[in-house]
Amino acid sequence: MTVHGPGTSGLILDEPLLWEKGKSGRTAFSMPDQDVPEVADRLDDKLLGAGPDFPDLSEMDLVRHYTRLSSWNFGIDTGMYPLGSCTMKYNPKINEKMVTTAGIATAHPLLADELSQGVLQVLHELQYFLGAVTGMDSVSLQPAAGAQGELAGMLIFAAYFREKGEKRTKILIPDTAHGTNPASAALSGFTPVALQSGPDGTLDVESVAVLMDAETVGIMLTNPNTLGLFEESILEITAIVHQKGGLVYGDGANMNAVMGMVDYKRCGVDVMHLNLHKTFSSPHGGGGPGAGPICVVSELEKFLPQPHIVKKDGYYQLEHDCPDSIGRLHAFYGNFAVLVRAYCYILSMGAENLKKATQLAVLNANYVRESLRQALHLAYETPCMHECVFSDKLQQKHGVSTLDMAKRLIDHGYHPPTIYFPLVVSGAIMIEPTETESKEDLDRFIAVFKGIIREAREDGERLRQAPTRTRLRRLDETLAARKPCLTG
Amino acid sequence: MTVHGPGTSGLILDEPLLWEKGKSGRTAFSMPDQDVPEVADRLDDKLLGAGPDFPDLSEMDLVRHYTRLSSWNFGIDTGMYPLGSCTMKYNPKINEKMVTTAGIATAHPLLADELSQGVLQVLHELQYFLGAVTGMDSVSLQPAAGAQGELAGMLIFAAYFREKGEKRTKILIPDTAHGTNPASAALSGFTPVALQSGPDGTLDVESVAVLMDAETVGIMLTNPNTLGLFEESILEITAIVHQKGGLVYGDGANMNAVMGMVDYKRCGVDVMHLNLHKTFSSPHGGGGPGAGPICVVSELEKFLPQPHIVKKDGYYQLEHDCPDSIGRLHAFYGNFAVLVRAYCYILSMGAENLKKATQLAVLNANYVRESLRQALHLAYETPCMHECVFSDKLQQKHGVSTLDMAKRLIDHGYHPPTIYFPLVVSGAIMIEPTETESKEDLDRFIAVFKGIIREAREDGERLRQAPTRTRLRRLDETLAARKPCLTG
Amino acid sequence: MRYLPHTGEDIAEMLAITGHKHLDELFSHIPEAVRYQGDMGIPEPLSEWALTEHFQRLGANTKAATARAVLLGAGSYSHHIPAVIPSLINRSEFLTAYTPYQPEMAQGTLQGIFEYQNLTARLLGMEVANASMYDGASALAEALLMALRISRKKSTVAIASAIHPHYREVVYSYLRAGSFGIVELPTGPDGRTDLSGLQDIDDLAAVALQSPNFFGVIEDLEAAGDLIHGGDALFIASFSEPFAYGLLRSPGSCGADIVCGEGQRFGMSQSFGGPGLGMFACGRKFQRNMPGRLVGETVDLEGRRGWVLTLSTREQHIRREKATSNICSNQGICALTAAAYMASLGSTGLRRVAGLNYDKAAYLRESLIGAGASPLFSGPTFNEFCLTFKEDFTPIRKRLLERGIVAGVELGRFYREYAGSYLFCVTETASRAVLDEVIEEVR
Amino acid sequence: MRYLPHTGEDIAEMLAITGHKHLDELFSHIPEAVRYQGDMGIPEPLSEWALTEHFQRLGANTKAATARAVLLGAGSYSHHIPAVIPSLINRSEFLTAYTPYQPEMAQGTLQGIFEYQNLTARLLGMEVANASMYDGASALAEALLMALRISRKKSTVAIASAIHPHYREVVYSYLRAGSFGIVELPTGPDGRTDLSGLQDIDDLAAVALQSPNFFGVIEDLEAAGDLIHGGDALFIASFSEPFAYGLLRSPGSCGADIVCGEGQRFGMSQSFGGPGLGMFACGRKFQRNMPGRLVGETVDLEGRRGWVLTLSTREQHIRREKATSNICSNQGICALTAAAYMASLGSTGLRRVAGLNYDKAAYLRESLIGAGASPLFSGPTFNEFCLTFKEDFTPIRKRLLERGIVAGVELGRFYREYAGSYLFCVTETASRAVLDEVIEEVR
Ligand SMILES: Cc1ncc(COP(=O)(O)O)c(C=O)c1O
Ligand SMILES: Cc1ncc(COP(=O)(O)O)c(C=O)c1O
Repeated sequence: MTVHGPGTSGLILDEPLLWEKGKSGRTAFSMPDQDVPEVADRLDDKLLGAGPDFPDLSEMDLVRHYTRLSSWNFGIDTGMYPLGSCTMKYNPKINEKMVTTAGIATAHPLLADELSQGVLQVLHELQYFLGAVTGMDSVSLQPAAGAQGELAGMLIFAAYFREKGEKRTKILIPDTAHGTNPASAALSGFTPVALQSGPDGTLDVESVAVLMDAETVGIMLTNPNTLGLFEESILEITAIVHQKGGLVYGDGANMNAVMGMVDYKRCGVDVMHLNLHKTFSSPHGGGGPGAGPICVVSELEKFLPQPHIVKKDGYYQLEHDCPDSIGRLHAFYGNFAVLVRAYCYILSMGAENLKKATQLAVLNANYVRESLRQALHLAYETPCMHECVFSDKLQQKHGVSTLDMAKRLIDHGYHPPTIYFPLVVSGAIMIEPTETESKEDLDRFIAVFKGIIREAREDGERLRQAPTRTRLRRLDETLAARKPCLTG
Repeated sequence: MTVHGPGTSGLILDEPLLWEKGKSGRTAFSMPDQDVPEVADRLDDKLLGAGPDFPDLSEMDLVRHYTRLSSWNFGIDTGMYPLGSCTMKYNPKINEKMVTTAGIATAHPLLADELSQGVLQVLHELQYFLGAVTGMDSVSLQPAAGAQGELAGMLIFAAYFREKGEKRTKILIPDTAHGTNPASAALSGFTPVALQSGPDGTLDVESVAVLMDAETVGIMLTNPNTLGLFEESILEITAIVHQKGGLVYGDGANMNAVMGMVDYKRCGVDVMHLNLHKTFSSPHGGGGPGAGPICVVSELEKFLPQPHIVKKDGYYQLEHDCPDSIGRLHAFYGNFAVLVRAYCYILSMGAENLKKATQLAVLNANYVRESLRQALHLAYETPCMHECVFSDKLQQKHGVSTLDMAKRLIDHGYHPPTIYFPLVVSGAIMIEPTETESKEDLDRFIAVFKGIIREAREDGERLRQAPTRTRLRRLDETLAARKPCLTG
Repeated sequence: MRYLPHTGEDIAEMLAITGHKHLDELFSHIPEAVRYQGDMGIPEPLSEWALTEHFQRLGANTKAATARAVLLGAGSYSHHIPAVIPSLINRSEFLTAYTPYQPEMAQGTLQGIFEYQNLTARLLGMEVANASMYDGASALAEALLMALRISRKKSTVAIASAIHPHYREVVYSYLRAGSFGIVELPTGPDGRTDLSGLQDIDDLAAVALQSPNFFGVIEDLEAAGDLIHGGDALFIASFSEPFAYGLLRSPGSCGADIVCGEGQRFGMSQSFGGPGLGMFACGRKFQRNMPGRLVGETVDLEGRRGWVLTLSTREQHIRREKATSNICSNQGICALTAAAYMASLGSTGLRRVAGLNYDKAAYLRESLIGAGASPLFSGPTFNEFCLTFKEDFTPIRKRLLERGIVAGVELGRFYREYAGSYLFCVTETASRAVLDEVIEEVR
Repeated sequence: MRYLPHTGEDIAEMLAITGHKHLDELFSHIPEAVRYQGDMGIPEPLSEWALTEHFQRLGANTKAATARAVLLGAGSYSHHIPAVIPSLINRSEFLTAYTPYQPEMAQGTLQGIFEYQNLTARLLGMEVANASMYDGASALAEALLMALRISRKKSTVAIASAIHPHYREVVYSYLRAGSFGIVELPTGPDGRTDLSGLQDIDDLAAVALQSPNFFGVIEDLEAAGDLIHGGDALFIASFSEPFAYGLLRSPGSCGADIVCGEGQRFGMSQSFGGPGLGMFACGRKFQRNMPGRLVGETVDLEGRRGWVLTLSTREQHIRREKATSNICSNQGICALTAAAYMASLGSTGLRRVAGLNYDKAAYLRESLIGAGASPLFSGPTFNEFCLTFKEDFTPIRKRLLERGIVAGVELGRFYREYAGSYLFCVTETASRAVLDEVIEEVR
């Protein structure tokens, strides 16, 4: 018996590009009154332009355009989105409402502190909450995404060694690390040194001991790592790094696996970032905005980006004058509205539910792991946390690849898992269900996936042709890169 | 060359019924605090029930359920919706925002007038605006839809003759009338007498003169009528009715055709209703709520539903004590939030744009009429107003019906026109584009419709099989009626 | 104007096709004598921004808005609405669709309404429900008309005087045209309807009760049903607060033949009383007598389950003057909202919220009685109750209003005999702090 | 908890499959020494209703909210946002999607971003634009790094001191790690950047100007471009107020090589400064040096037009430490919003709104000068300008604040040399009535 996912096909409307629509003279914008005299010669001809050639649309044109485009998209609200390393959990609607609160949405960033107490309170309390969740001492909310958090961390590393007068240039980064890690390290002037993960997918204490030297600022690791495995030797590793005078950076993108379970300070982490658009339920918006707050031990607090947000005498303040700070990373205070959503999430959950979310996220991943391990090759036997990694090893002989299976999942109405990442697993299939998926939905997903694996044996062509239910079939990525057409 | 409409097919997700989902113990509702003692024995066992057996869902379950259901639907925002007699124009988003304004959305209907000045102002001003648009003297906003407006009108007719001490029982209603007209008349105790429309689709003065007698309360007509034609003899007709002591009811559902162009009082109309969910851009919500305000000449004002909304000494008031009123039709003051949207629309448009909307609505209908009249049989040569009526006369010989063409339009991404109404045109196809469709969109629709007509000749089966792009094919309406299953 | 897409060029090209010289010529066949004279005297267009400012002022002038608590029910109740509900139901595919005449393009609306019918039937303990009526008041009027249709030869109905006074007014408006008799049943000292006079009424087609009734008192529906059926009349149960059925036995399980009432509390804002939602249910044997639209299950050409509007031969589209009702547009999106809301609660949630309503109302009621007020009626209540005060309550009410608390509706406005007594309502939205303020002020 | 679907039964069944006795056992391999101790010290969960009340208080404590007018720009501008924009962009298919890694499921996002790239290129007069950077400040930093990459052997950049001070701070943070030289170019008495010292700078990879600059003064970009290119450096144009380009010549038409700036004003709320939108554009010849994501056109298996993320070999996913930037998540939905906003304006609307900004700002500027203030700079301005007052402006500013009008940023906070002068901003959202109140107070 074949189990079908929810995917089927139905009426969808095509829609041209914006500039293939419209007619000059229309506008969808409601014009405010011209209640002051119109200046005749506004500017010198040398400065005056003709204005851009934008399409002129009616409001109805605009509405249909985006309504139709949206129907070609798939979000968490549409269905299961088990994209590994991305923590695609439910994004609560109440948070979307809270960000529009008058005063929250309308605050100008340069108003005096006494006019901004409400928004400053949000930031100050969120700093506290994130410190509490991670176990770290101090927090800056400024980084606009995980990668900018990493950059902040690396700049803090640099500042720390500059202050100490040490010239170190290398940094250890595991081969399983997300690409932003080496990129951020490089941007900060460090040379990444690749650390090979062991046969069980985790780091080997020995190799850290060998590579960690006086020229090395420390290590940048992800725990749980991007294979969804907990680095069990974390204490030994951080001890070595510290012993050799280095610092430990923790990529906290996978925090969803350990809220209330692991204390990063006790792990020996000195600096870490969080991805609020993952663990803390802020929607990813088809590519952002995110928020990548950075948490440090007290020793490094003074290096945090400025301004610092502090509370003195019951009064929230922006402290601009932080002489040791690595400086500013954002024109103002980061992606404020994203921070507000995370703040709402934490307030709605409370400590107990955050921990529960972690337990269920790990339960869901283990459940999928156990349920699919006969059918798919499991990359590592190490107990998994919030996600599990398979590969297409068993399907290769049928000429079916990870990509084919992923595309076939689309036809069944599921967003594919993360594929071909991390690079250390060839043909990786990384599934992160998150805690907001119910057992019934997981059971159906598992059954469908098994059906696809059966299909791989019996009718591989069907998979290689997938998806067939989408408005467009597989897209030619090679052509796009060979002859880039970026603006039409 | 075949012209394709925007319709195509793509990924759509299936979704079971609510009670086929969920698991006991879940809830998507955020529970308020139990800040008072829980009463142990709340009620006598005789009164206490077990509570209904509702499905228990998580918030994510609920979100996906309705998100998926919505993707099986088609609204004005999705595409063209030329449903005749329904005035499916663009529903402005700003109006949706205005109804949520604090105070507007939260007003309790029984608060004292002095606490309700803002909401009463909306109602009072809207009464004035609708009077101004129609030319009528007084307005009540209470009727919850067009049909309830008709009922209100018929009850006023009855009250008027009761006061005059005349016992009249019949009412003239053209055969083209919307079904609600005879139904409302009957509900009010009158016996409808069918008036045949003439060969040009409009009423014949003579037949009114013959039928209008001392037993007849008057006439209930729609102008422009449901064929989209203006009753050019309106003055003669209303004169006869008045001469014979009768009253004239005007069904104003087609007001979109004549804003700023026709004065209903000058037409001799005594009572009329408007459909705010048509002419005044309030969204139809997949079946309501609407609003069917009723407008009368001053002589009949005292009969309007109570409470009346008046302004005295700059102060808005509800007048409850209206001894001649037909009474109350709604628990409170009608579909207030719908009224608010219409009010916003009128304020956004102003007199000039309302008139312009009418002109363009009529232009659009005439344009479609002229463009399709070679290909489809035009029911009447009489100049049309906001909609035009064709039939399947020319297609019958190919075994293709109005229904088949309508269903084929779906495949192309258009909502079909109104079909098989009015009943006087066999196989009627009634197209009302409304003013918010652009020329480009009309051109494409026309070209697609012509293509379908070509197909009717060349490949009728294709039409009889349509739609094929929708999630479900044609549905068996006979089965549904024969073995009604209304709750699953 | 941003809603009107036509450019001057478009208009010129289109007029060339239609054969008119200018836009006005499209109207040349309209007799001069009926032409609109002058302009319409409507203010100049407001921009989106001016409109928003105008609404801010209107909202602020509705002082209800700034109240901290409105302890008022009487047919309109304050209940929490989860943010998911509007965010889902306002999806434009639902909101901007017409009545689902083309089922292949409207399965979302249709399944949604079908689910509404089912959940409504479950809530009320009935076999079938329709797709909605305008509101609780007209639903009751239509229920009485339906009962009169079913009972054919009988032409009298009895309605409890404890039914919401506005609902009764609407009943009078709707029934006036037919030559029907309407008898009002008195209220006993327990606040329940006194049915002792029933057997003296001849020609009785139906009896309508509301529970909880206007005074908040829970009627003994089962006993009433036995009595009514004993007299061979149909039993109509009305309601204005469906949350009560989270705790109470359903009217259906008490033998009601038709159940109807107001569903606005299931996810719609109070909005000065409208739109509401007329919920309407009955037994399967009466389904062809029902007013209003119905969605039914069927299959498509390939045998897949789907939904359509059905039994439309009852309706005015086809039956015209012989229709079971004149209703056409109903409260579609409100029904969809109510279904989503019922599903958001689930059995578990509805039970708990209903319990909370009970407990909070009991807290205020008992405390005010402790502070010297007396209950007007002795019968059991849910979240509304009537009290009489030793001294005039008006100044206390005024002081509370100054503190942003609106407490109680004076009954004299509706029942002269109960003038000076007040009807209070406490739902889950009232915090204990507010209740304590009221108690403090009364003490 | 309504976000967590697992019932006790579910958990038990699942643990049976995974082979664990209880939930904690799933974590048994985590060393004791790193376990979290105690609970997390986060408050008890707030219900939706308590959270809403909390936010009402927070909003009210942000007195900015109740201001009638904020005549403040300095990098964050108040512009009208049509109601259509959030209602479209908040559609969950856009909002709750991840980065479009699976193009067949994300054509909505992809076409939307492609359109954004195109409209951005049109606005700025450039050939290509990327899918977004975090904000205007980091976009400038990345532009300078890109210019340094392109110019390879050169390691000095010059930036105008009239560039937003915060943007310059971010540049310093980003460039600190490399051993680059940064020279600041002075501001002349006309408020424009004084480029006369350019030729004395060796090793110059790029020069960055902002126009209108922080003082609101419109730079002579064309002349600057000629000079900069004459020195064989790349010309980077930055901006914080894209509305200006409704009136001004685009930076591209003035010869800029890279244009970058802040796009929040295109449809996003000010939200205490974030999220913003880093707009970033350059010539086609530099596209492979660009940081950030790119959406490109392609075809599907059947030859139909579609979109994918492309040129990702520049990015960290593949290039890791050799990537053109570390940026991964960007400002996706903000870019989509900006595209919708640009389209809502159209050429016609942008021109008119830009004109209105100019006229309103000119009205206040000229009136205040008429009332005795003097312009700090002589150069032309758009919707921001700097004034110096004869007497201390502080008390006037305070009185205006009491009336709900926030007027002007004191410049000493950013430039010691201009202490006591103020930067004002007037957009289309300021009514004449408010402007007249300001003028009255100054007079
Ligand atoms: C492990 C890990 N680190 C860092 C990042 C980068 O975060 P962002 O995309 O917010 O810059 C990601 C995001 O994909 C990640 O999964
Ligand atoms: C001409 C006409 N009259 C009356 C009505 C009834 O209006 P409603 O559906 O609002 O009751 C309609 C609606 O379809 C109509 O088209």
